[in-house]
Amino acid sequence: MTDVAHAPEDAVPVPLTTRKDWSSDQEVRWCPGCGDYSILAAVQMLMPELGVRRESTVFLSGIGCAARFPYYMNTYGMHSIHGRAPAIATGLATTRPDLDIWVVTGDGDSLSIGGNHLIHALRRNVNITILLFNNQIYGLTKGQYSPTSEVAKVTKSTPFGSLEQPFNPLSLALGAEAGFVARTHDMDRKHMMETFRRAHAHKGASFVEIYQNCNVFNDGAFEQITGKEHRSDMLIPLVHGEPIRFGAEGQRGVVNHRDGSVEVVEVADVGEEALLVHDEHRDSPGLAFQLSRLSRGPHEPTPIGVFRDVDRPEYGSEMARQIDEATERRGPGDVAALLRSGSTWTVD
Amino acid sequence: MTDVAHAPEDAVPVPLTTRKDWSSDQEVRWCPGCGDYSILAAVQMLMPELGVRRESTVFLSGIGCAARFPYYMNTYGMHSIHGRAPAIATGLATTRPDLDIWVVTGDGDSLSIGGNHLIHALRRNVNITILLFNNQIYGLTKGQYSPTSEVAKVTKSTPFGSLEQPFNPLSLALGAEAGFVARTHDMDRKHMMETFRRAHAHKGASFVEIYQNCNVFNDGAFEQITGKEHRSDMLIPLVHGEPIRFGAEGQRGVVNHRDGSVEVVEVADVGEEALLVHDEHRDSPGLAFQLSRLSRGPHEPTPIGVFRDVDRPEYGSEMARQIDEATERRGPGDVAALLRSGSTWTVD
Amino acid sequence: AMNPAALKANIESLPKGATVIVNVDAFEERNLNKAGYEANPLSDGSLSAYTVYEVPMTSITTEVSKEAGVKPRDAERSKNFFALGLISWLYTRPIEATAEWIEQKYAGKPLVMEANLRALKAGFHFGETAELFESAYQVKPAVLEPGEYVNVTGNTATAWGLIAAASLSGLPLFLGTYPITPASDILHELSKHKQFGVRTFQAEDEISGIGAALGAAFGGALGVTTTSGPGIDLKSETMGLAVSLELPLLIIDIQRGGPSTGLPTKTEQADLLHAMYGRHGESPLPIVAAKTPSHCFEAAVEAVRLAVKYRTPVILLSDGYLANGTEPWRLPDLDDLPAIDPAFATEANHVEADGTEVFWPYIRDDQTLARPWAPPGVPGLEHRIGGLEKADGSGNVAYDGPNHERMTRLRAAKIAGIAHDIPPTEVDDEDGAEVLVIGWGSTYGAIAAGVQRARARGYRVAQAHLVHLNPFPADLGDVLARYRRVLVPEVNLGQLSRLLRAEYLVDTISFTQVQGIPFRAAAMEAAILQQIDGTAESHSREVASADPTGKGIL
Amino acid sequence: AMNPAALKANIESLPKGATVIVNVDAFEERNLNKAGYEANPLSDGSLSAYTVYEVPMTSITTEVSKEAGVKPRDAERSKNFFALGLISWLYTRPIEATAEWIEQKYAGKPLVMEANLRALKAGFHFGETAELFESAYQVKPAVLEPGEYVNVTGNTATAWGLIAAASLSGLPLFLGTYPITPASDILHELSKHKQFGVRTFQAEDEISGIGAALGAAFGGALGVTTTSGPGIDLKSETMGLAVSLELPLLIIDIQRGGPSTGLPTKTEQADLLHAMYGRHGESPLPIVAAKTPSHCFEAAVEAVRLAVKYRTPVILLSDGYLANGTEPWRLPDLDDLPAIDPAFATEANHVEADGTEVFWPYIRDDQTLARPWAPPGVPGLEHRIGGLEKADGSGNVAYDGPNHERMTRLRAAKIAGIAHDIPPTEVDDEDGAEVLVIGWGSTYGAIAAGVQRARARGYRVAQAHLVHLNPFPADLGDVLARYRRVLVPEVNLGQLSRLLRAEYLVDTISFTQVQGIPFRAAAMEAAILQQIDGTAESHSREVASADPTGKGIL
Ligand SMILES: Cc1ncc(C[n+]2csc(CCOP(=O)(O)OP(=O)(O)O)c2C)c(N)n1
Ligand SMILES: Cc1ncc(C[n+]2csc(CCOP(=O)(O)OP(=O)(O)O)c2C)c(N)n1
Ligand code: SF4
Ligand code: SF4
Ligand SMILES: [Mg+2]
Ligand SMILES: [Mg+2]
Repeated sequence: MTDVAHAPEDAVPVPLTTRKDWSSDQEVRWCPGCGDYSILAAVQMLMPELGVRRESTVFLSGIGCAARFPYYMNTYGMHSIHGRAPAIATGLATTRPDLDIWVVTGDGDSLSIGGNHLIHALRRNVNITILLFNNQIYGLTKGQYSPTSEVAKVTKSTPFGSLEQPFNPLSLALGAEAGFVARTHDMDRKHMMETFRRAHAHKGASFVEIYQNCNVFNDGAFEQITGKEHRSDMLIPLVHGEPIRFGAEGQRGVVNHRDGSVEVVEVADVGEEALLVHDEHRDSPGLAFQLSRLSRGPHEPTPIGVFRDVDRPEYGSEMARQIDEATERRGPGDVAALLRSGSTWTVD
Repeated sequence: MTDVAHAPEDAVPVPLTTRKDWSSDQEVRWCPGCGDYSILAAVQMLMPELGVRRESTVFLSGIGCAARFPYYMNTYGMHSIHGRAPAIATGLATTRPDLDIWVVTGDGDSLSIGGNHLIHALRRNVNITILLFNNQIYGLTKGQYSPTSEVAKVTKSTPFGSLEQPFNPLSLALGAEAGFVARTHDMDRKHMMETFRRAHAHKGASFVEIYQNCNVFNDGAFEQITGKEHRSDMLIPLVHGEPIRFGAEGQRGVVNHRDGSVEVVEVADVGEEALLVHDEHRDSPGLAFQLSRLSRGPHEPTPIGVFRDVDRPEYGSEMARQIDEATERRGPGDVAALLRSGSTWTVD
Repeated sequence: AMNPAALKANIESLPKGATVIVNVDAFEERNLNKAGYEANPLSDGSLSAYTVYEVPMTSITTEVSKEAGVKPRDAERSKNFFALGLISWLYTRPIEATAEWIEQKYAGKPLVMEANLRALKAGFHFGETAELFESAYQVKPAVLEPGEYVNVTGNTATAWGLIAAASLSGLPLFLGTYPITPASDILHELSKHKQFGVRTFQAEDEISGIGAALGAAFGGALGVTTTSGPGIDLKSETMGLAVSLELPLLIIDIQRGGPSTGLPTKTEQADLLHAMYGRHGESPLPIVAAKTPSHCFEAAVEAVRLAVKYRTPVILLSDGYLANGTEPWRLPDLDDLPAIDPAFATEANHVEADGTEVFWPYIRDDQTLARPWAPPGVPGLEHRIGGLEKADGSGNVAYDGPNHERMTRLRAAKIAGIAHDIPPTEVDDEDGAEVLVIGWGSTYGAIAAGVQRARARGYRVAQAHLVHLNPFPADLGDVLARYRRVLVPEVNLGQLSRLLRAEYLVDTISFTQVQGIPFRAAAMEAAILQQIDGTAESHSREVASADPTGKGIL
Repeated sequence: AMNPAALKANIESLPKGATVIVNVDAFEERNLNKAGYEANPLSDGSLSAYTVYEVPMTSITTEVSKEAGVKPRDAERSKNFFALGLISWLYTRPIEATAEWIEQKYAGKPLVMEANLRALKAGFHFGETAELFESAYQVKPAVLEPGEYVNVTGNTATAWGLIAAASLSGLPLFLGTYPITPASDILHELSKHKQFGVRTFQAEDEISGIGAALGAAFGGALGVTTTSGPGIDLKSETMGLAVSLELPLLIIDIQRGGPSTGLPTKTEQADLLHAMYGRHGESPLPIVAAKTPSHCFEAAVEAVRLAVKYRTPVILLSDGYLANGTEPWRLPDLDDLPAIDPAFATEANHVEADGTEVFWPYIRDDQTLARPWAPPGVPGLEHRIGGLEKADGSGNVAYDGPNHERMTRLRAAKIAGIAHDIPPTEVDDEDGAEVLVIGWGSTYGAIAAGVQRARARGYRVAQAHLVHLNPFPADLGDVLARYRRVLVPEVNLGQLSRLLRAEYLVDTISFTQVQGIPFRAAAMEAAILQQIDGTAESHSREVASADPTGKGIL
């Protein structure tokens, strides 16, 4: 009775599928040109490659433009309430370890109202894959600034400019003990697919920030770094075990100084061997955090790829283990015995 | 009309006070031996030294043992609801820049239910001083584990041991863009007073974690590092501009390796000049974050003191500035004119 | 769909309150100057008389055309179909017919056809995706009394009412809120008027929004929070704290279709019972409801008056239909607005046994039962308050039962007493009517129209429309008793009706419809006539819900 | 105050249900073995028959004595005064008298006196600080039917009821909750029984607790959440989602004194109207209430039965008085418990126009109007659901008004229909009674006692106690109509009374008391007699609240 037992995994081999099999019959309703389309395409094209089953795949979301995602996937899905998807996913993942659970959320959904559920899901290392569509704006509600909007942003709710230091989603996730943290963007399908593949492969909570263009309320927010002509100079690809360098000829790189500061340098000035070597598996999140601070916004050279990928005990399996051990030790539960576990007496 | 104008600051000079003046007439009801007593004493003894007024001082709290704090201070105060004190404080601080606002909270109050309000208050840099009494347990509700409890903790709600990776409150605060972050403990009144003094002096949101002993439900949680006989070996005092070293003879220290890792070493092995020099004012929180990861729990050498102290625009003043500028430019608001700001027409 | 030039040219000829769809993409400096605008009309308030939808048409339609593979030049053309799609959404018309027409018309140019079709759909979906609110309110300007008029939406009138109330009371206005359709525009409007000392705080969620507003109230500001739908649920706990703290606080709920996310872009009146009872424990508070877009101004001022005078949270109910609807509003004479006196505490109010003078935060005014409001800053009035039960008078934490009972009844009595501080029920009755039609909120116009039609047929029908829903006017019981039949039309399943039945044991007849729009005059008239002819004796005493499965209503 | 030895020695002689204060500090291995215990009796459940308070007496009193500066040896002595202080708190007795006595008795030994005084206070304050729940429930074991008995608290019975319901339905039990007095013990109890496959999730807050429970329900588990006071407010939004998703979910509210933090350690019945209406929009759900500690078992099973059968969230109301009170419980025959069939969907249920078979998540059972429950894992049943309004049948997002109205009435009809699936009103009436006393929840014992007393005086009085509060039993209207007077005693300001008045237009008489404790039999009797002598014609039709300021009740 510990698990709902109608997932036929072992029975039939996983059928071969195509993108079409993963697309629902619902008309996609995002604005034409919205970055969400390319993310949807990347996910739908990745699915057949993952060797997973539609019936064992669930997409959960809160509320927002991004959160409409589940309606477009031909899997099980829930479009829930604003900010709460990680909490709902925690209950599902804990009772259904057999499922593949994806949480799709926006910067407002997961960092504004849902911030607490997000950091706790990461801390607990619940077995879910979180895709955060960061367009640095509230799209669905017609363009108010969000917790990732740059300071002094003029929006419907801040005609005189916003006053708040934005969150750096990766720094926040790392500060919340996240085991898998990565970043990608909606202009590069290959990179998205690869990043999602890695996130899906990680057991436990995986967190992926996706720079996503809202061409209606915050057009071009990431253009300076994701635009085709800027990428080589503005995106720093992180590769495990490799010195961190970028630029058309890999002429620039990243170093870690003795004083604990991390900086972008010309490789020529410091020499290749001085470069910081990326290590996804470092037990301490310190290095990943340093890298998350390298760029102060999408106008400076910005690292993308997997920042951190460390294994920790996964919440749901741990709970299952405790149940198995208890059952082992005491035998399966017996209600009649439970009622008599206290001291009973008889009246006749 | 922009501010409530009955704070007599300019009028009378600040009267000299003693601890007694800051103590309310309410009987203190914490368990005998609770660490909260010494924190209360430290605060009440510090107040007269700060040269502030009782009538301009407010203590706000949520719910919990720690949260009873305001009842014992002879100032304005509110014992609100669980986890929401930072939100309530944000409204007060934004409308009353003339006040000194302290938020007293517990590890459950601020990191469990109140986590989202905490990180947003830090990000916005609201002008409040947050004292987090971290006893790694839910005291008021009789001893369930908290978000800072160590893994595998056996409590009323986890008879088989807890499964969750705890938050590191300092890492979380730093990941949330906090400008002032410090740690102290309930066994050292002098260090508490000095740390609170610094937190109070900082303009914007100040975050102080206080290791606090709950002698009823989690006794001795910090004994291994705060116990008189262990301190010199287990506490690493952070001093701005000084190499980070500790131990009875300062024989141990902290270094930052080229690969971006930070480590405790024997000074003899590396030489004094190799030691990491503490810098509270570093613009990037990277260094402070690395230091927050040095110890994995109160059983390893643990840094205390001010980790980070960086000035950023403070939320309330910024809002006041926008109001002043608007008033400057448009003149003070005129309701009659406002109603006619649209296109009006007359019927006669 | 207008660019600056078009706007400039046509705006005068448009009837006030008309819906204007603006292509924001076209509103850069250059075009503005070309059109002869100094300030941007979208932000300088000069369009406040209209329901303006700002839409980035160029960018979207170019996108669409790109996808369809047509030349940029043709893209221009598609814009109008985008607009058409958007309008279809706003007035909930299907787009299939239009689509067919396009297919025939452009059969020759497949690319252009494709582009136009996509543009049409894009416009329709944009309304949904960007939560544009449907079917705005329009009252045919009846004969207007002489005076100066302006067209306002309910949300604008609400925002202006808050600014007016702040200036009447001399309190700084603080709005703590989180965006949500259809309430966001109050935030947008207030954030424009900083010269009034207005502080708008876009919080991380609804709980923080009301929490901050309460904190501001503790500090002596006029604390306000606005929300809708799911947002009001999240404010319950903090409302309860405000009830216990007895601090002035205004909660504005712009109702929308529920439950849950429901129908975010359609109107409903289904939060009344939630407003009455949606907090744990005995947690009473006053409820005020606006009845027309312009009435939102007056309702906001009244809600603030009660909050400040009685030191209590007050819920102001509006809805999406009022919020986005416009009507001509005869500007009030500001001198006619009620005085609002914060009457902050200034001195000790109690003498201890030993003769020392102290301040007790829970000593009440004999008349209003309100407690003193003592924001920080005044020496000698330092005090601590909280959500635990407080001793009557001293306000110290108190656990004893009798005190709890006294405080519970005092809190209830304070709110109930407001009945004597509000106007008696206004009944529009040509004497002799046997049927009273009583409603609340945005159904005012529809009910009035229905009543007029019935009267036009020579029937005698009385109408009353409640603005105060808790407490009810002191005379309401007597009023209801005067009629043989009491018909209660609501856009919910009969919430006011339940309150009236419980309070006055009157066998009200609940007439309900829940379709995201107000009643149509004809339906209202029919329901009224049915009562007069006495043909409505259904056991459930409910009209329009005979069939339990509801299938009947289709 | 007992150590292991004392416990071992005395436990047998204690009446079941007695309150036992245990010095946990004394329960280390060593002492246990000395006393001849293998397992720790505090954790092996062998004390479940008693209300056990575990208190770290030694540590605290040594602290106290240290502060007072007395020798450790004397400290021992102070322990008893600590216990005395604690007991004074538990039974809300003042400690002043005791304090004076100590001062006289130990006048000679100032240090010891000081230590004892501090111990006394420490004990008293500990009760408050650690939120120990006051005045436990005791029913004098009347004549007990033959059978096997155990003493249970309401919270234990609730936890066991959930485990039983899980096994009846074959569903894995998932509890998502956040600790709060007096609900936490359900979490504590359930977390002990993992061998039943029980998953307990201590969430970061109440919203996460219910969210996780709903997620588990979506996955095919029995999702449960428990809370009290402010916690129930926070669950409103997610309950609304569950109403819209139409998934089984159990919300257990252990009521405590409100509003706000209120009186966390005292009981109250003031969440009934909140349970009924505490969600935005039209959001109906069934409400079940337990009436005695042992009845919590049956009530939990019934609530689960309704949730699973009707695919709906259900609120189970208990309160602090039941939760912490114990009574002898005749163990039920498990075969008498109702069958609970999840009846998961297994196949397509609709044929498209083109003949393809598909699964529609919102096709309803004609009889129950319940929709299919299709947890992930079944090929072909993939579907998406959400909080937006859904098209009747297909469950796709639908914005049109008529569909919204149909769905709104369908959701209401589904819950209303439950009236025919629950037992008729149980009335205890020696025929001819003119007065009916009707209540709900933990007042059952007190009302019964009052009715007995009145009958003992020869009066004819009928009693009914409601377990189903929404919907009411189908026959309730007729039952009420049979009596001249209907008295409704409640530990709130008259919440059930309001529901009965609105539903049946019966002029109920509300008898209320809000002192954190249940009624006393004498008070109940007096209220009843007053009705019979017909002396209660107060306009307000309310007893015990004549004086609006409530001052009268002192
Ligand atoms: C409880 C609640 N509060 C507020 C809203 C209104 N709302 C819906 S989505 C949203 C934010 C959308 O921004 P984001 O999460 O970044 O998603 P995006 O639309 O940008 O993809 C808001 C404020 C809501 N639906 N529910
Ligand atoms: C909304 C709400 N949920 C839960 C509670 C119960 N509660 C009160 S304090 C607390 C946690 C206390 O732990 P902490 O914040 O660490 O404070 P401590 O008692 O340890 O000082 C809980 C769960 C409450 N009062 N309100
Ligand atoms: S509003 Fe922005 S985020 Fe939303 S669908 Fe349109 S373009 Fe995409
Ligand atoms: S329970 Fe713990 S934290 Fe609370 S007062 Fe007692 S010792 Fe202090
Ligand atoms: Mg966004
Ligand atoms: Mg704690």
